[in-house]
Amino acid sequence: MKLAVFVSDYRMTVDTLDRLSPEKMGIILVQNGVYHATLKENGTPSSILNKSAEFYALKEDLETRGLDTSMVDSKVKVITLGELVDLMFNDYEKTAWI
Amino acid sequence: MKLAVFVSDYRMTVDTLDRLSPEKMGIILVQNGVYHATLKENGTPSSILNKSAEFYALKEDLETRGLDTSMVDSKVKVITLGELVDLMFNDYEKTAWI
Amino acid sequence: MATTKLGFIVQRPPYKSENPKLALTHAIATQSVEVYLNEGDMVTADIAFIGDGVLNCKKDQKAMDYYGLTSTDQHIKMALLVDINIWVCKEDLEKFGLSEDDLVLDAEEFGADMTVNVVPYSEISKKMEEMNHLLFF
Amino acid sequence: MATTKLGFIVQRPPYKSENPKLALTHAIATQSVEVYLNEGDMVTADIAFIGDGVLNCKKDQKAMDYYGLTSTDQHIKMALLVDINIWVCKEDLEKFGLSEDDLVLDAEEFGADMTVNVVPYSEISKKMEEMNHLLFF
Amino acid sequence: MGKLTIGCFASLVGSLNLDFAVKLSAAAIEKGHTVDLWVSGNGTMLSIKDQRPFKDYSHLEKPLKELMAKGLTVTACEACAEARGYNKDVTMEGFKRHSMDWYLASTFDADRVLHIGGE
Amino acid sequence: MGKLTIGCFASLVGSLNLDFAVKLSAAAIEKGHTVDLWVSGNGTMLSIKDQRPFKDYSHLEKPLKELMAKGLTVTACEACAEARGYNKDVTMEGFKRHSMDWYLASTFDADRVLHIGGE
Repeated sequence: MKLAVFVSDYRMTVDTLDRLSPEKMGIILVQNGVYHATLKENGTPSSILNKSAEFYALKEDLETRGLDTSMVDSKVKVITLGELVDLMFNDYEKTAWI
Repeated sequence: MKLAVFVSDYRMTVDTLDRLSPEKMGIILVQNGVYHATLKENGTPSSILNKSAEFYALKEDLETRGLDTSMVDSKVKVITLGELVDLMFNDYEKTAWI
Repeated sequence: MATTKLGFIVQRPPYKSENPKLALTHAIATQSVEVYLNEGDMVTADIAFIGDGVLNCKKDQKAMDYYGLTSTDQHIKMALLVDINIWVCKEDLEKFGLSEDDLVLDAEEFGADMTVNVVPYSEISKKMEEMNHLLFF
Repeated sequence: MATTKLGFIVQRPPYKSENPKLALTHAIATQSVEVYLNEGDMVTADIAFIGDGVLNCKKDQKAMDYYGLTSTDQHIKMALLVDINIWVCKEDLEKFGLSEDDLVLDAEEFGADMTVNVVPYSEISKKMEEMNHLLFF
Repeated sequence: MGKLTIGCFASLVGSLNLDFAVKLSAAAIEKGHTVDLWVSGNGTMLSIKDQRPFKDYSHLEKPLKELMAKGLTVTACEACAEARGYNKDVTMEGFKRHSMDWYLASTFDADRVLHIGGE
Repeated sequence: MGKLTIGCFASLVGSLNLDFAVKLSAAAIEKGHTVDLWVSGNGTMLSIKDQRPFKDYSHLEKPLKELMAKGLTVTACEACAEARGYNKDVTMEGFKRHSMDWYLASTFDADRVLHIGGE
């Protein structure tokens, strides 16, 4: 399964992401999920970035929160909504908004 | 300060409770907060119960979730809404719904 | 003649967000989906409860008594009655120290043949692979 | 002649729930509260940002460009303009590796005298003791 | 006997926060206290009349009307309501609509304030 | 070109989930895809007409109407709407109302389904 997982929160109340183990996983950071791409707590990047996955963060959701693309972790690719649509249709089969 | 803190969630996205240090604190477990009074994860009771506070859980919110009062931790007093009103007016000065 | 298989994964506890309720009501709606489809076509919805979602399956909920709301265990019975597959994650139940005895398991009183199935997460994971689409609640 | 002092504590990040916005709009409403009160009576609202709430104070938010919404940093400027006291927890900023340079600190362009104050949590805690009522957002 | 001011921001259906606010109001009034209830944000959903009572959804119109008859004052944030398209026409009879300053003013002489601001 | 079915349960104001759903719909339509948007639960708030556009609140009536003109199909859960007092009278023109089976049927021939069920 090729799964695109949408993460829209910074503090999550579910541990679903830790259990998912698709053959291919893309983690799409949207809304407050984009803090995972930029914030370090006490110097440590978000543990989400340790997952075995491709990482994407929505440009407009970063900028909405005053987060410059220069702050984004090097593992994360900054994308537009149009690029997100292409990813959903071309690179993944199913989605999970957790 | 005598503070009545309302906890209405099981998974919390804020760490405010850990910072509050009023002279007197009552922790009122309502809604999904009542799971703190009854659930053990891997045998361990909720860490909330380690706080230095008086603990109360709303009877009707326990029963709404199928939780029997016999499952409630011995630190926690089961109360009705009427008793909650009395607590708020007689035992505490301020409230915090976190 | 085709079937689209939806997998509903309920990961949140009851009564906090509307998510678990909406998972059940939407799954039950598969009963009438044919009116929109061609003869022989189908959409099915199976439900898996994982994480804190397993708390939805606790028996003896009294939401009707206190809040005038159909309790989630009753709602699960209605889903069984219309032959929805329901799985509950075994490891999560065990983490909470809950057993099958604590759960709503059937709706015999309504004449339902289906039962709630407590299964290891690996089985839920396999089912997720088989589904056409996943909907997380 | 009395004053009721309200302490608003914003503990959540922006744009997820309406909480931080409502804290600001309600605090700003203290400007017109006199219409309901006797001559000389007052209600004040001071705002403290703690925990993930400090993220509301990040400067250069572009919510207007992308969502047509007043961004939270602009909203903080409006609060300064009507002389609301605003405190931001120093330890939480430091935890995120943020400094005063990253924050909205004043609303000079609108002629506001007030500034955002970065203070240790102990000071916020002391203020909370002084308030008549606390409202957590 | 005292005065309790409750503020609630949650939507009608979902978290049961509004249900809790209404039930706590009832318990306080039962004890002889005065209660002001303020709804803001999604909480303004409480103010809409003709909510259809289904058993799968919270429906608070009936208990609310009973409490209003017993003296509960309940007020919705006007701007929050209008932004959602909840106009005066669809507002329940007896449900007040004011600016946010009403809530602040209510706290002025309140003995206790419970602000339910959670998600 | 494919078909995308989006379901969204969040309220109009607060989480920006509905804003995201509408913007993603626009981006997909722009790329030539077909989009069905289903709103259920508090998401039915999107269907109300005459939302007053304030800069402090999401207001999606305008972009939604533009997308409907470009072929977006948008449908609200009828029971969820009625339970909140959102009657037919206050529903935006062109906004459909159906039972939940409509959403399921829409997924039948969808190439992708994005179910935004978060809190």
